[in-house]
Amino acid sequence: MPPLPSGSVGPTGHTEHTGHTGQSHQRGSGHSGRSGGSGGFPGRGLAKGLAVTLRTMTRRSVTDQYPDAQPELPPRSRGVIALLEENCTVCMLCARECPDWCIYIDSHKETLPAAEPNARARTRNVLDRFAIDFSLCMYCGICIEVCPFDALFWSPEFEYAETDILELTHEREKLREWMWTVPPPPALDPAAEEPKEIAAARKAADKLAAADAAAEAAAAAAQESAGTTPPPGGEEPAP
Amino acid sequence: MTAALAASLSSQGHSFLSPTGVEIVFVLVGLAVLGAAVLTVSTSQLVHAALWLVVALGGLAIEYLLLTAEFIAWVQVLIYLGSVVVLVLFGLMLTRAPIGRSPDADSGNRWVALGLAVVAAGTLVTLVVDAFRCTWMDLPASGSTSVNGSTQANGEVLFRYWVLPFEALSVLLLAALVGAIVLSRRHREEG
Amino acid sequence: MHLAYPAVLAALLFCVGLYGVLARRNAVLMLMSVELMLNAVNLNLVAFDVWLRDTLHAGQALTLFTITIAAAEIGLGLAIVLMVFRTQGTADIDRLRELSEPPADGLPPGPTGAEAGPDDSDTASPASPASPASLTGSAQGKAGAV
Amino acid sequence: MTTALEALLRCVAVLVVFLTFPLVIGQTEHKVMAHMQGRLGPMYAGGFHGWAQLVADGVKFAQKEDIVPAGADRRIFQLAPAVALLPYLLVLIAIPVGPGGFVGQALDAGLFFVLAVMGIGVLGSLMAGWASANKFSLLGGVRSAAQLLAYELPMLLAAASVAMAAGTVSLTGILGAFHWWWVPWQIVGGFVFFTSGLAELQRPPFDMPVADSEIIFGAYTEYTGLRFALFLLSEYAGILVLCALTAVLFLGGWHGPLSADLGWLWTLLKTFALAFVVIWLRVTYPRLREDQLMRFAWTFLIPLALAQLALTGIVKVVIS
Repeated sequence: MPPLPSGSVGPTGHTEHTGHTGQSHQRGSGHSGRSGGSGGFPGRGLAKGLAVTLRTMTRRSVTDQYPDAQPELPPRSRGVIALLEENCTVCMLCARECPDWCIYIDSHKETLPAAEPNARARTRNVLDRFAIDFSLCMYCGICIEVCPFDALFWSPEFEYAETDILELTHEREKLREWMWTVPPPPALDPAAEEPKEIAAARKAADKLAAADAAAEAAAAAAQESAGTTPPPGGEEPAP
Repeated sequence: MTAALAASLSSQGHSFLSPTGVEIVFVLVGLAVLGAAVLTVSTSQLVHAALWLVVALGGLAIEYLLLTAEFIAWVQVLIYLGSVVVLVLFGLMLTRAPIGRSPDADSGNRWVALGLAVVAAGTLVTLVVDAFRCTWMDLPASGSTSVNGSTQANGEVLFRYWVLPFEALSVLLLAALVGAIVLSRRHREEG
Repeated sequence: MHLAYPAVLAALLFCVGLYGVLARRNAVLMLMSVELMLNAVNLNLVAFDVWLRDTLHAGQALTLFTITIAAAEIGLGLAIVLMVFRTQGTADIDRLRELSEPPADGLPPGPTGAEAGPDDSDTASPASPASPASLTGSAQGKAGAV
Repeated sequence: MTTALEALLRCVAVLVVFLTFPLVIGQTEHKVMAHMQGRLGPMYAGGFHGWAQLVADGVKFAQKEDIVPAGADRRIFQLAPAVALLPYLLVLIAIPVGPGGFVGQALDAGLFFVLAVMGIGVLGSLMAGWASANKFSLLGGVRSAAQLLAYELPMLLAAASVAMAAGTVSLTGILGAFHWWWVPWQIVGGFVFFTSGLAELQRPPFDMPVADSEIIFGAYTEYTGLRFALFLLSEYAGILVLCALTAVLFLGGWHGPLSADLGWLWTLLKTFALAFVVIWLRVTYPRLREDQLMRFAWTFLIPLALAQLALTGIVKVVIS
């Protein structure tokens, strides 16, 4: 929303109006038009109102001619929900959390042959159908919040009107296509603290480095003290 | 009868049988006025009666124009069509005039009234025709500013010779205004 | 123009108005008929003024006065009619009989009194659902007091 | 023959003005109102800034079904738009545009004629309100009748003040007697005339008879299609007539620099400036309440008009 000066003037003019009619109502005098305003000459409030409208007329209007000019959407617009299929593990959290049950997921299990001769064969869920009924969806965004694997995203795309309400149930191909319209996450505020993931990774790396340094120092010390075997704790435990 | 009348009048300069253009228009508008008036008093749909009254009064304004009384004609339009009929319609709506016929618009003595009206009409028309059948009035050429019905002529006469009645009239209007206000006020306090 | 035309038109119009005043029962319609009669008079005044070429324009001045008075009359008349309608629930002239004289033989008029005329009682009682019973009671009281 | 031809020509000219100028005012209202509210208004119809929007609206209205409600009084319901519209056409005939007979028909009692005929227009909304068989329509009709009766008086008094100053009720005569200092002299009368004219046209902020928040659209609630369009047209024709009359009576009509050649331009300019003011007032002010509306007429405008009349009389006596 561009800053609109008239928007800040309008409410004052308006409140003056209502206060003004209230005043005339109290006094029971019908010249609501003339006497009024807060002090000054009679009809000052009326003149002010005229000035406001006239000033607004001389300013550029704020209307976007939409089909001709695309609107400039704010970065976190909730247009439509896009699906990054590759990340989906069919955990069904989104479908379960959805307040109006508008997400339909079908899947089947697939058995992967064992990677190693001794291991067991692994099973894995394969997505058959992922559909969102946008005639039911209320754009609360809970599914996006709960998705543990970052498979759902807000896309700013909003021009997906259909002529039949049944066609508003969009299948995964369409949802995958919308993925291309998802903007990259906005840059962080310079003063913001680090994202949790990066902070965790950094902490892990620091620990690793510290452990490495400690191990190295220990190894050096051991070598110096003529011990040939490294200490058993030299293997770095995963954080 | 008509032939005898025409024969008796043919000696005069102006015959009923060769009417002037103004006369023809006058008679046609007069017929319209009369028809509208009859509908006004005979229709059983109340609002239609008021609207027929509009036609009748508007036709009369045209008659005044034909008689070169221009000022009167516009006053007629202003007062009658603009105010009186609006008031009447207002009154009809406030007294809940229904759409469609209201069967009790006419009272039981309508046949007596009809007879009386016909007798009166017969008498009056006979009398008037008998008295004025040879009378010819010259209408001044309209368009000139000094015709007798112009605003200027009326204004001069009104404020030069008829000032006292005029003032009396203003007092009467004031009385009517006060009366109407009192009538409607007292009711509001009661109810 | 022959004077007969406006004169005859005025006479006929007056009689139409006369019929309306006598035959109508709704007060507003009666007022309208009175307007017709007044207009007939106006037409006569204007026509005779034009005929006589009156230097004082008495006819036209009087027409103006008549129109003004007609406006005042309709204003007052409607105020009265509206007030009557609000208090009595009807604008029907035939039903507004509260101030009528008691019947000639001196008996107090009751609901059974056929002296007031057969058609009054049968028009008044069924056709006035809006007028409450207290109204007729007060009417009787007034008539009795008279 | 030539006079008949000329009369015909004048009538056609008046008709053309009657059919086009209200559209111009309507389009101006679309645009001015939009910009005063920070919008753009119609932009597509006709290509350039939506200039043909009202033409498109007309086509739309013509396509709509003409509905008469079942319980309505058919004949009167259908007649009402014409009754509302025709008076303004008649009034336009008498309004002088430029010097030297630049008028449809110069009338001796022009001012009288104009005010008288304008008063008939309300019959249209009364008929519409009653015949629609709809309580909102009936309320709207009754309201517009009350409003007209209340505002007719100050309007006539203000007009009488000008007639008194000029010593004539002919519109061309009034313009002939005009001097520039009449504008400050009659300014109060002009204000009263314009304001009560607005109220008679039921324009905001005096639009209680069509207050959509209370009675939907007043007397016009049941109308559709072309008949509704006629009511709208009569409103805009009314604006045109009111503005032209105010310009002629109180702002000197064709008077201005180069008035001998460009008098008509001055009249049009003043008329459209006033039409702009009409739109401006509509955008700016909220609707008055019904009782405020009546009180405004009776306790403010009428005394003001009477004071103007007295002032006019005094000045007239002093300068003569």
